[in-house]
Amino acid sequence: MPLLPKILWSLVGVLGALAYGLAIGGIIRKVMARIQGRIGPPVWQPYLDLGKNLSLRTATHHGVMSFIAPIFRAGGGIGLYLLIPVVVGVPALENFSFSGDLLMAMYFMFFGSLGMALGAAEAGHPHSPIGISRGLSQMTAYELPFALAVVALVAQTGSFSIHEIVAAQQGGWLHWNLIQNPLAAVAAFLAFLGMNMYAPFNIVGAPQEIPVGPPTEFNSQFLSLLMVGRATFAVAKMVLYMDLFLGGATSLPEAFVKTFLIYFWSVFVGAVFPRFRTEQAIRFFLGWPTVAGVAGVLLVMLNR
Amino acid sequence: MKQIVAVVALATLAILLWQLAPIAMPSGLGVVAQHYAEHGVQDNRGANLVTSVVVNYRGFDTLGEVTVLFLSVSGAAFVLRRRTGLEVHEPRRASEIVRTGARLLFAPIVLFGTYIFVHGHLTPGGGFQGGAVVASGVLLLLLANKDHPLPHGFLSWTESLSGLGFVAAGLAGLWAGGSFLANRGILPLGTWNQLFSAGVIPVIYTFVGLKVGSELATLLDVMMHAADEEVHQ
Amino acid sequence: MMAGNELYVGTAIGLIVIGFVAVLTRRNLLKIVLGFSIADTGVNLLIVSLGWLPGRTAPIVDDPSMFSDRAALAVNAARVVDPVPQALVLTAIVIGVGVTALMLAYVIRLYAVGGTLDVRQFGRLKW
Amino acid sequence: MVNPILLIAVSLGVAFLLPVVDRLGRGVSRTVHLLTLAFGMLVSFRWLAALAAGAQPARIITGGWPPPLGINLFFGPLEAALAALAFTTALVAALYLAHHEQVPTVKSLVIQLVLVVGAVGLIMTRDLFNTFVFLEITGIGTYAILSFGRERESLESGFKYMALGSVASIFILLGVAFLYKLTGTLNLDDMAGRLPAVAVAGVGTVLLLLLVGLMAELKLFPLNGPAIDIYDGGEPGVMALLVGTTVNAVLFTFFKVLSLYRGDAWALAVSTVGMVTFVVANLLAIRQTRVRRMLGYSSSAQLGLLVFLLPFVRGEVVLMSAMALLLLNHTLAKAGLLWLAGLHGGERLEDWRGAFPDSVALRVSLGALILAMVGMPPFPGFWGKWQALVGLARSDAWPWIVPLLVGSLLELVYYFGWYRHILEPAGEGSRGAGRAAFAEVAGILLFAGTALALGVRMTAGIWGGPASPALLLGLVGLVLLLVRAIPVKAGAAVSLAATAWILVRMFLSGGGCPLWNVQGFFVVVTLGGALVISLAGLGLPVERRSFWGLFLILVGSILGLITSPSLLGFFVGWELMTWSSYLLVSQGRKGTRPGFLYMLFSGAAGFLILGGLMVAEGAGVDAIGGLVQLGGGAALAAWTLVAAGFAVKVASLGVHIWAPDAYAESPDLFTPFLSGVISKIPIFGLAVVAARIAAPSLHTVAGALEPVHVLAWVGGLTAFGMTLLAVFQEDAKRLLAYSSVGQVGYIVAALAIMSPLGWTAGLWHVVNHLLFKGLLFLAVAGVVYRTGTRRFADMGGLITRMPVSFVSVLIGIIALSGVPPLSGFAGKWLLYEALMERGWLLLTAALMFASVIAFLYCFRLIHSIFLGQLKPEHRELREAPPALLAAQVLLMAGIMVLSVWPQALLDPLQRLVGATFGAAGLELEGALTLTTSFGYFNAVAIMTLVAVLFVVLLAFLLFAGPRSKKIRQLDIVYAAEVPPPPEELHYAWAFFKPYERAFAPILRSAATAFWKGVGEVTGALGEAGRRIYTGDAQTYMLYAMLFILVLAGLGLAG
Repeated sequence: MPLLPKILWSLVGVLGALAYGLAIGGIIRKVMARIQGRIGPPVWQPYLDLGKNLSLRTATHHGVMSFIAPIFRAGGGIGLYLLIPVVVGVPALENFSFSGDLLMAMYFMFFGSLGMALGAAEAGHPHSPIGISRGLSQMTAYELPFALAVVALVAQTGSFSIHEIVAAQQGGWLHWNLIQNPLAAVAAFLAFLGMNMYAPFNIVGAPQEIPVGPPTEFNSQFLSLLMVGRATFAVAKMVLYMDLFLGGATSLPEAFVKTFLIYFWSVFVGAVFPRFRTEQAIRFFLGWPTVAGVAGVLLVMLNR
Repeated sequence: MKQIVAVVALATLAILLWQLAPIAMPSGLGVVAQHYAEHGVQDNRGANLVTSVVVNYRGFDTLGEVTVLFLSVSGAAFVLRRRTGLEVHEPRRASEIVRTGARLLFAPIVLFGTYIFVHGHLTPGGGFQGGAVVASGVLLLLLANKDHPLPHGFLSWTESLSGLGFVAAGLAGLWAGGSFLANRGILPLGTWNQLFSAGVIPVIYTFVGLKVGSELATLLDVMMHAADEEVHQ
Repeated sequence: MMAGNELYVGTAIGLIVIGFVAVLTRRNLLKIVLGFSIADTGVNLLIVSLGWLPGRTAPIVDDPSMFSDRAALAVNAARVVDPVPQALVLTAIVIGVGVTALMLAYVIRLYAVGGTLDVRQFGRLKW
Repeated sequence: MVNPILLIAVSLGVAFLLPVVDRLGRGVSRTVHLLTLAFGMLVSFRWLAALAAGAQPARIITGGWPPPLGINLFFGPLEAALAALAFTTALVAALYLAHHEQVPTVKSLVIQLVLVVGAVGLIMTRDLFNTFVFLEITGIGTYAILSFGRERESLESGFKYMALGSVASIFILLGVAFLYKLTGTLNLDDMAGRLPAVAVAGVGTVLLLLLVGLMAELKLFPLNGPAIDIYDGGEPGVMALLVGTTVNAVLFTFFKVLSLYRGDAWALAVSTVGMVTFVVANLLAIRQTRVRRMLGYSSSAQLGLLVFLLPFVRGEVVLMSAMALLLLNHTLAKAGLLWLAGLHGGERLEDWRGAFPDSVALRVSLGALILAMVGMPPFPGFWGKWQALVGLARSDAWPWIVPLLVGSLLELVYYFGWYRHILEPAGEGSRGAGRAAFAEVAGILLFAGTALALGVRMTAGIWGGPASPALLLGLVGLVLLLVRAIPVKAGAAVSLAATAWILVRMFLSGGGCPLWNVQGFFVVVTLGGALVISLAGLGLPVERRSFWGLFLILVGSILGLITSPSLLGFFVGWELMTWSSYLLVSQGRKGTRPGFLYMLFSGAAGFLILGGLMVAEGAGVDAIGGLVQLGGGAALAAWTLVAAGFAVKVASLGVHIWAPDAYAESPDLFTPFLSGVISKIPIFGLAVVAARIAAPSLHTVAGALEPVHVLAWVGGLTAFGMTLLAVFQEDAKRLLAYSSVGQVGYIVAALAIMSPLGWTAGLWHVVNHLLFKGLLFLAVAGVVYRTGTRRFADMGGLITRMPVSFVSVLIGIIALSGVPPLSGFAGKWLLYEALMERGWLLLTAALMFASVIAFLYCFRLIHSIFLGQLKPEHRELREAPPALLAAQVLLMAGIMVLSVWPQALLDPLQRLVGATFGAAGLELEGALTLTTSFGYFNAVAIMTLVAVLFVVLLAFLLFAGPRSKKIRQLDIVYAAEVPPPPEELHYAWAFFKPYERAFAPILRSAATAFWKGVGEVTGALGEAGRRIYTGDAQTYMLYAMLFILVLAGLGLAG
């Protein structure tokens, strides 16, 4: 597929992902509210927020970092999305996944976190570094089971290429890695909880502990860019999980369903669990999820 | 405790050494000794084989021996160069008779010593023995009178020159006889049992005698006056 | 009548050990020095006794007839004891004297600086 | 040619004459004395030259009778050399002593002269009883001259020495007499010929008496008490004289007499006593606090080593030259150190802090002599030790190598424990040479100079003449070191020019890109690093004058190490690198203690490697290329030892404790080099030496490589552990230090994969790490230089003051953490691909985890220094010096090139790896996408993607929405209230507390505690052992008695 249409298509893809991401965000808030017996904001609230931010009359910043942070954040989200094939086999939706494999995707994730961290730190309020410290700590913790799961999958597929991994799972849900290597899947999906930073792992952004921080330090287009980043990032992650464990997607609807399920797994958990303190979270991830991951890897080694 | 260990150890050592007794038992002459015994006289024209061995065959040892004595005397003087910390207590002055007697005896003793080292190649004795006798004369003087004046200049000159003489004789051997301390071609070997025989041996032995005598004398002097204030070198 | 020179050897060893006993157990520096000269004497006696041959005389050719011809010399050689040990002992004695002299000088100075002759008072440098 | 007998005769004659000559005045007698010694020196040197040119040795008879009738002497090369050494030492010693005499008397001249005569006689004579006589002469001379120093101490120790000596001479005399009785001769050679024929009970006892007597004269363990005491109590100048004259002579005598001892039992006994002396004396010296006594222990040990070698030299297992070199080395070094000790006068180790601040020559000499003493190259002792070890390795005596190396390590401990104080910055109470007369220092300079000159010559012999860049740099460095006039900045310039020149010459000279082979690759890395440091050096001042000299020596030695084809050449470079880097580390403000630790571990690593090389030598391999031929057990043993050594040197987990302090405390300008280049040299070793050894099983990726798997895990765990520890540091440099060690862990793991891809990954990371870690360290150096602190808590908000440094750090951490699009990612990518190829899954996951943890400290670094609140006292801070920034820009450029166009480095690496493995393992598909069997990535595409995103989003920020305006940091939240002072708002202490709570301190304590324990145990042993030297004369003599009995009990009496 020639470059120019590809670019256009992926632009469309990004916008779609953004819309989808925002929508999901709205849905989550609604669901949460209902579970907690509130009415909650309307589902399209995120769109309104975005619009509001963009239409503010004044915009302030703290210098270089205030620019770099949102750029890194949004860039990380969008870039990650662009590196993952949404629907394998449909070139239009495979984005630029041929310029890098799974490893590339994994490391691109950090791009966003790094941006967030830098931006918050620049704000110069002591509380935001605390938030970052917690966020990074937690990130490293869930990265271990995730890494183990990825290693397991890659080993059994024999490739880092997401296409290969998806291809290997074709031919019925029984071939999904979810079934093929349940242990790895367990590890990965537990890690996913951490990635999404919903309860019980939401101390990072915990509003009442940290009244300040990116959400308040940034405003107008800066904040909106952060929102864009968050939304696209969420979608990208879901797609990635879908490709890794749920056999990817052969059509857009399928993709929607699968990703939605993946996402809601973390929502449901978040709805029923209280919040962990950071070291508790760390201990958790280094506990059973890691064990599961190691077991998954050993499983693969034995099968070879 | 240490004492006991020491005694036990030494007892064991004694046993160890006693096992050497069989080796020590008489058993003829060794090869070298055999040669000395047979050709010693011809080689050096000296009646006293021991002297031939001491001064000629193993003359190099003897040079070393002289050096040792010289060194230990210098060493003693060096160690005693400091004179602090010793209180001088005058011994009771010896009686007139003793002092006179000592002065009287001094000359014959020196004479006797000289005789001994001059005849070293003929009769038992030699440089060291003679020198010791001479020194005993000096000792007698000093015992009789601690402050008896000694000719330091004379002594040190004798000391140095006699030592030098020994070395010179050795070098003469090297020059004339082809090897250091050789007893060839310097002086005629002469005839057996004459005073003037055996080549340089009596000469060397005379040097030795003088050197030993003067050195021991110096040694006695140094020790006697270890506490005195004036430093003489 | 003794077969060999056990007497001399025994005495020599005895002297050596006695000397060592003094050296190792007496505290008085002077006695230690004496111990050394006793031991030296023992060694010297031993050396001389090594050269001793039963029924032979001192290695001095005092009889003109002996000097007449080579045969006589051989005979003479069979009459004398080994001259070498005697030569060695001469050297050894002188060396002994030298060492003793030096030791005494040391003792004099040690007494001067330490005010005592007790060897144990002079062990300050250790470890 | 002058008859050598004159050496004795003339000196003796003069000695006899001196007392009367003295009547003409002390000046005259001194002159005569010196002239005599000069004469002796001249004659023996001329003989030495003639003999070297192939002249016949002199066989001298005395009394006109050939042996065995008369006493005969022999004057061959060894004799000539020893005589020359003796006369030289005596000459310079006389010059020195002339200035240290309280009560001047001619006697001391006489004694000195006769002492030399005795030594020379002892060396030349071939007659047993004559040997005894000369032994006594040297003995009495020694006793006499010992009373030279401070009276009480010298007399005390002297008397003990004399007492033991007398016991010894009694034993010797008994032995000699009985041997005469047994063989009927006194001539040594004649006796050696006749003795075997003698079959009488008790021969053993006789020989034992003689042996113990000589051992007591040599003061071997346990009879070395008095010997150590006289070092303590005697005048150092006198000890120097003795070391050069009598000690060597007695040792040589021992060597000659050994010809009487047939049979392995004797050889074993001698070697054992020698080795025990070596190890024990070194052990006991560890806790010694008084310098001169320590030197005494050291002498005893060295003597033990030589005695240990004697039987092997006799058995022609070990080359005579090995012994000669060791002996020469010991004489030069020990005598020199003693003179220095006398000049300085410091009693205890602490008195030596910053010694001789007023004299470059003396400081350098001091250092050189200490290094010579512990057998470091280029000094003669090193070559001697090497030859000896090779000899042992090639015989069945190889097990002896172990105690030998252990003893050497102990030696390292106390000598560098001393040197540590010397390297302290000069301050209150650090003594200098003051107004020392030239005569006093002449000996020091002569001996140190000789040692150095010999060393340089031998090194040149290995590294191919002064034309070789290695030696060239070394010499330039030496000049910089010695010439005080050269200003420090000039040093930086010189270093810059030199490195640049060599680098350019490399690329211009034919043979294609230097990067195409491993050697060339590492040479470029080294020179590149040196270049950057030198450039930065133009901006950043260094504490000490000697920095650049040492730096060039260091770089030179690394080049030599890399380029040398022989194992010896490699190890020479290795040790040179060790000590030069040690000296540079110690130049930090609080650098001496970490330096000490650094030296110890590096030394240990060195000895492990040496052990491995010796296994190879034992198998007859002496070229690095030849290592391939090693097989079976030898290969495994050699590989394990060498790899272990390198593992220590890269501070693997468990032995890492030396690294953080060494990195953190060494000069800010040196740390980048330490982390960027020096830590890569073990990697080079691994790549060349270790890999070659494993070569047989190199291509077959099979179970044969299991040791490699272990190594990989060592690397992996190191990476993990160090990264984790880095997270909790509160000190910028320490953080980077831990990080460096961790990064090198990745490289080790990568190389251990032993696959083309693995090596590509490892070598890529070598370059990458050099770039970004150099960048980070330099940036931090700039910050430290400006703020004067390294603690995070004292920094913050510097982004506004030092923007360029900030960008450096930003680029640096992105490259480090492996976030695309910068070069770090390519490294990570290659590594994981390789690991997966190899099938080491868990290791892969572990490393992924580690690399994520790295984020924590990366953020910590940039946040605590540059973000957050600016300290009031830093409001006026200026940006780092331009030259420093220039260096950083250079490195950033490098990173950018690698990021956009990885092929630039990957292409050469392909050839390189291909040459080693025969396969590339990495396809450069269409020169754009890198493809492995597992995955692919296209650096260009990614870079474009990111760039586009960046531009688009930036545009969005600028033009979408209202035009934004800058506001002060605290203007938002605190709009309604007075904000607390910024320093309270800067959150930079205990940053990752939760993490620490979750799982930190395990690593930190365990290793440290363990090594602390090892140190304490060793020290305690040394402390306890020393107690046997009660200081009591009679006890010492008792030991002699017991010693002989024990040996007899062991059946030597036969």
